Amino acid sequence: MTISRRGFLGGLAAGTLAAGTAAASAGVKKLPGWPDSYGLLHDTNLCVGCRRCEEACKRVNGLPEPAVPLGDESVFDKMRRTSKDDYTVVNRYRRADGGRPAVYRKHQCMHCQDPCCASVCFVQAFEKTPQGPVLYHPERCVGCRYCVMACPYYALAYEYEQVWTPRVVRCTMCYPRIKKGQQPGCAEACPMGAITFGRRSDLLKLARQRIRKQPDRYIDHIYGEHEFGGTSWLTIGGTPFGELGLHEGAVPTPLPEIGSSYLSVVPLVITIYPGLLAGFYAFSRRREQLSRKETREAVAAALERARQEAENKLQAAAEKAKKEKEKAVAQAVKKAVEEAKKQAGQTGQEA
Amino acid sequence: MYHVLQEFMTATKGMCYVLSFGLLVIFVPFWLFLSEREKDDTSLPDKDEH
Amino acid sequence: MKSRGATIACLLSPGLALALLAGCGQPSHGRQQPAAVPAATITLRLADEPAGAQPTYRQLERPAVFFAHPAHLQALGDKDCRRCHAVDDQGRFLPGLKQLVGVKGRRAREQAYHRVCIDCHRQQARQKGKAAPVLCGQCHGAPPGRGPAWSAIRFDLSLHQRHLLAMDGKCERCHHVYDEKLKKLVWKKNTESACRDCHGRYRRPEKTSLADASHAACVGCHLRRLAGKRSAGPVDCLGCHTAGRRAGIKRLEKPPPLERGQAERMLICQEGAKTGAVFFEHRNHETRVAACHQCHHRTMNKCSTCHRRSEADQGGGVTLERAYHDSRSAVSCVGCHRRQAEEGDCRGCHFRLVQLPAQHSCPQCHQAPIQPPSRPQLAGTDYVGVAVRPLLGPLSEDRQQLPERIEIKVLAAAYRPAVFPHLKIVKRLDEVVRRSSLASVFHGRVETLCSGCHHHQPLGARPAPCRSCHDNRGSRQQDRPSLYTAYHRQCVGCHQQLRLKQGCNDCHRPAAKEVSP
Amino acid sequence: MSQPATATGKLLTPFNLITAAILAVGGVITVLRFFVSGLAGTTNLTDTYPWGLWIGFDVMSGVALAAGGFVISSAVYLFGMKEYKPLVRPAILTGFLGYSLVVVGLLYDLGRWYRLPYPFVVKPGPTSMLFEVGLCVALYLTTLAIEFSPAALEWLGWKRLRQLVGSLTIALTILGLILSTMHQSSLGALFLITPTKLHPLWYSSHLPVHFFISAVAGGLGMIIIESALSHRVFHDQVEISGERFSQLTVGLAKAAAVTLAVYLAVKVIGIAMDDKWHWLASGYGGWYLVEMLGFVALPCFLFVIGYRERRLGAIRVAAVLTVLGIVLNRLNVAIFAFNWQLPAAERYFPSWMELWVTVSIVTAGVWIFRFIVKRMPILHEHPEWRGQH
Repeated sequence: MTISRRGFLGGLAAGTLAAGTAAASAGVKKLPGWPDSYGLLHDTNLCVGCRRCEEACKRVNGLPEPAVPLGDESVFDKMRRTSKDDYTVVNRYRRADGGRPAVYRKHQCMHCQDPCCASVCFVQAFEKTPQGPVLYHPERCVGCRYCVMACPYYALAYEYEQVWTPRVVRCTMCYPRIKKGQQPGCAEACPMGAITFGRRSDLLKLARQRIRKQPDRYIDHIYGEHEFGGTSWLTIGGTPFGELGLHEGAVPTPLPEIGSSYLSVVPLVITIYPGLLAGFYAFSRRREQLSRKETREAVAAALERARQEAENKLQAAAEKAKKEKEKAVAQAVKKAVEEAKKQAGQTGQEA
Repeated sequence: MYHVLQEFMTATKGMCYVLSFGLLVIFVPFWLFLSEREKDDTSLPDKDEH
Repeated sequence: MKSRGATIACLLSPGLALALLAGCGQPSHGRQQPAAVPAATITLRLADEPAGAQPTYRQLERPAVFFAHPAHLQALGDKDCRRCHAVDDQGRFLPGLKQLVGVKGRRAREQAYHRVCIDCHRQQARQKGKAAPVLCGQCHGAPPGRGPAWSAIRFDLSLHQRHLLAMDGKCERCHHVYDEKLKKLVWKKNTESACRDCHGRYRRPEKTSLADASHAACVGCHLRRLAGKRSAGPVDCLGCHTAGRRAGIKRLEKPPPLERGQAERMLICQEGAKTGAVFFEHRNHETRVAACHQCHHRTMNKCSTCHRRSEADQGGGVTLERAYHDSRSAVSCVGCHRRQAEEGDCRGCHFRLVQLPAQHSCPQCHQAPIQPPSRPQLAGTDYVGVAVRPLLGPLSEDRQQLPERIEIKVLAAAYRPAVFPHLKIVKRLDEVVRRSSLASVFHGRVETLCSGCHHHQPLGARPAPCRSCHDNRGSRQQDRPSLYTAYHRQCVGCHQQLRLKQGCNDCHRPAAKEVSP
Repeated sequence: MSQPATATGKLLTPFNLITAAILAVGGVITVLRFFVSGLAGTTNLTDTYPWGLWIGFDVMSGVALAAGGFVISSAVYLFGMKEYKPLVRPAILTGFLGYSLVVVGLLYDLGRWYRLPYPFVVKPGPTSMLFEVGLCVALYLTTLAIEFSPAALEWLGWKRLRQLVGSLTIALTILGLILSTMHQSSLGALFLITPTKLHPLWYSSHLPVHFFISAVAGGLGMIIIESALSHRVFHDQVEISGERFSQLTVGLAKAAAVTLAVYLAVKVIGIAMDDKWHWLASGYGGWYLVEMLGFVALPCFLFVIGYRERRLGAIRVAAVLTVLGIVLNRLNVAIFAFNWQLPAAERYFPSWMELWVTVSIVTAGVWIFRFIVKRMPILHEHPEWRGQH
């Protein structure tokens, strides 16, 4: 094998690049959502605010009669939201003025393609079914209401007055009826045909067809096709969606992705911290040990020094004593000699 | 050069770089001010005493 | 001392940094939607920039200044326009700062603006102690202030007539063309045109912009008249450019048509045309439009001067056929007619009829022979020989045999049959159509009244029942509603457009209870 | 041991009477909440505001203020700042009680509180930030319990077990730091999914970081307050001298000053990152500035002054401001700046019963703290275990 060094390095670089692109494509891939899922299309140009859908919804779901009877215009004086007794509400967003009729929009759970409620539930009580509806499993719901908090459409409601078994309640897209091959209650009841039920892909085509046919009356945008990853309920019409209480210009990224990017850091913390902190601990412990050793040595040295000094002192004292003793002896000797001399002298004089 | 700098400053993220370095620089006098009197102060707790 | 300095530095530094950032950075509202500029606020631009564009010049530098005119008038405290503006030797008012008249080039204009504004501001500050802005960010990027919204003034027939009367019928007081030989502006009779036909949006070396030209002429004349103690139009921004003040301008009830040597009637025909030529009642249209340029949108010439049979450049790529027939254009025949059909009572049917012109309406205009006479412009006498187009005839006796009321039983389970007052509605439609001459012409055949509801059928044929297309399920693929939906869309849709009753019980009465005591 | 005698002897103090009254009414509300009228009868929660005071204060603020435990124990055991050892046990006790009461508060708030363990035993939802919070809080509560157990074991005199737990200290401290980092940030991350509902000034993709850093500051503030109070109230228990105690407080002030400065800087970066300067000029901007200047910058400044000049008064005021600031921040995120676009009529304000329950829970915490401190070696070292972990 004779590979020039340059060739080898080049191959290596190409390999890394290829691996890099493969990794990148793995990272940016997105699941397309359930292909045959159902959805509903609400055409605000056709909606006349008759609230038959509300009535049908209540009938189908066994909810109490509407608080304000149908046909009473005063219901539109203030914006309503979904609640435990209303899984869907029709609001008026623009009054009739001049030649333009009023604009209404039906609101309910949007049945997101990538639902926030499902992603934030810590017991997975929400489930996006392949048929499209987002289902709720009350049998394991703990009642933290994070789902209600997270829903960007304010679509979820809670049974606060239930003492023991409160549930999160919302539009079910009439899942039981869909399974039986029926339309959702609201779609069936709508006298204006403003609500169309069908496969989401077909509804998108239908919506485009209407927009193409009457470009003057429709804004060229299907709300819910891409917003926050898309929803099963789609909305079209001639009024800017921001005026209809929808998030105009919403990003096409599902909101749950923000959470998942954050949660990806969690394993990192678990893996990095112990080593890092153990390191810090070892460091501070080592420092402590070192300082302790230094102290010990210093003490030993001091002791030694003290001992030495004491010894020196002792020795000096001993020497001094010795010297003094010698001195004393010498003096004594000297004295004795002198004494002897003196005595001898005296004796010599006497003699 | 002037325009390059201007373009950098106009971009939000570019501004953030400048801002974070600015904050870093501000931190230095903050720290010095905070620990200015530590040297001539002996009342702080000592390390090896317990 | 040192510590105090450090304290101050420490406390101030974040604040200073923030202040610097706020002062240097582009103000963030500049990056948002451009705020609506009130009428009395002038966006100072250095060169000709599209008015709708974001008011920044050279993307990275500072946004253009919103100049609040009333605030400056108030601050200066005098009403002499000449303090800032110049009037030329012909008495024309020169818009913009007088110090900038004739200053060319961005850089030079920028410097001139800065010199004039800042000098004056400094002077004001010195003399009167007023807080006049002198820092960059105080003018550049400051919000445009509040006030009524700006809108263009439309010089409509009424206003034109009032000016004409004030000028003693002398067109030359305003209208002019440039004579190449004489090298000056002269008036030529019957060449009068709208200002905008020559004066474009932007200043050009040989021509002032529309804004400059109109301000020079209009404001200059108003000022002169005021000086001569004569009645005059507004001289301030708001007088012309706010809807509220314009509403106060006196209007003539029926301004007479303008005379410019145009034919009263004309025959519109083309060489080699395959459809019949069109008799066009020009005079009839003159008083129905706000001004000439509602149709003559670029020049006062006839359509075929610019628009040709093939896509020639001078017509903006719009062929003559499309110039007449484009239903989405505001200046084409069909487009204008269609807009009329979407107003008022016509909406009830026409909001749904998206494919205009309907085929049966072609002969309503194209009724002259295909081979036109040699002269395209007809004298009044020639015109008489041509067949008069049919207007809507009276509802004949057999039409009276129309069903008077129809009972609809789709919701028989929940409601009693809904009663549809068929004849009453037909009579109402007839009345509405007859009230408008335009509608009378295009609803020339009585059957057209029926096609608002009985759609997608040949005109005049006996209407097929709704049920024959609209079954109980409808078709999602073809977007064809079910019978139930079709009835509601048809009835409620019209009621909605006409603001008629739309409640369920207005048409339906609930089914009778089984037992009533 | 003369405590039982004194405890029974002084049962009818004003403090005892008032707190007992609070707790009695709290008990009645508890019965109402759990058995009679549910959440609807006791709270002002709506479908628009599914989280109220019990989450905003009891849980979110509670967790943030109980952060002192992990801050001090890591400082002492991992980073070798042994001089702060006298503060470890009170801080751990505060943390342990704090977290226990968080769980109690959470029980009040949960619609089906009896299913609290479901996320761990029935169907875990790992995509949820709340799952992460729940798991970490559960584990951290266990960790705190073990970290706290030496005091109880010394009191009980169970030497073998005490020895065993003592040997786990370092591991427990590391675990505590990991878990705290994660769930303190995850509490902020709870709101990452509500960019459409939370005011832009408070919403940031850095929310987890903001929450973590502010929790450290809040924990430090809480230690300062709690140790100052303990020192005054339980002076018979305290071992270290007054001078030494002030030295420790001053040391904490430095840490708090730096933490708050960093927090402020990170907040500024958060504003700059998404170019939200112009929001500062709005009404909410004013409120934001009140929070940032009054409850972050001002305490930071006071901490700096307190540290430099050795002024305990300034430090304590700063600590109170810091703690209030953290509470304010959590309430802002959870309540005041949440649903900011909605009209005033749809906004939430807690009912008196919610407030009462919150006050009762805090009162109960104080009682338990007092009970434990009076009996176990918290503020002083047990003579037999002097100098040990």
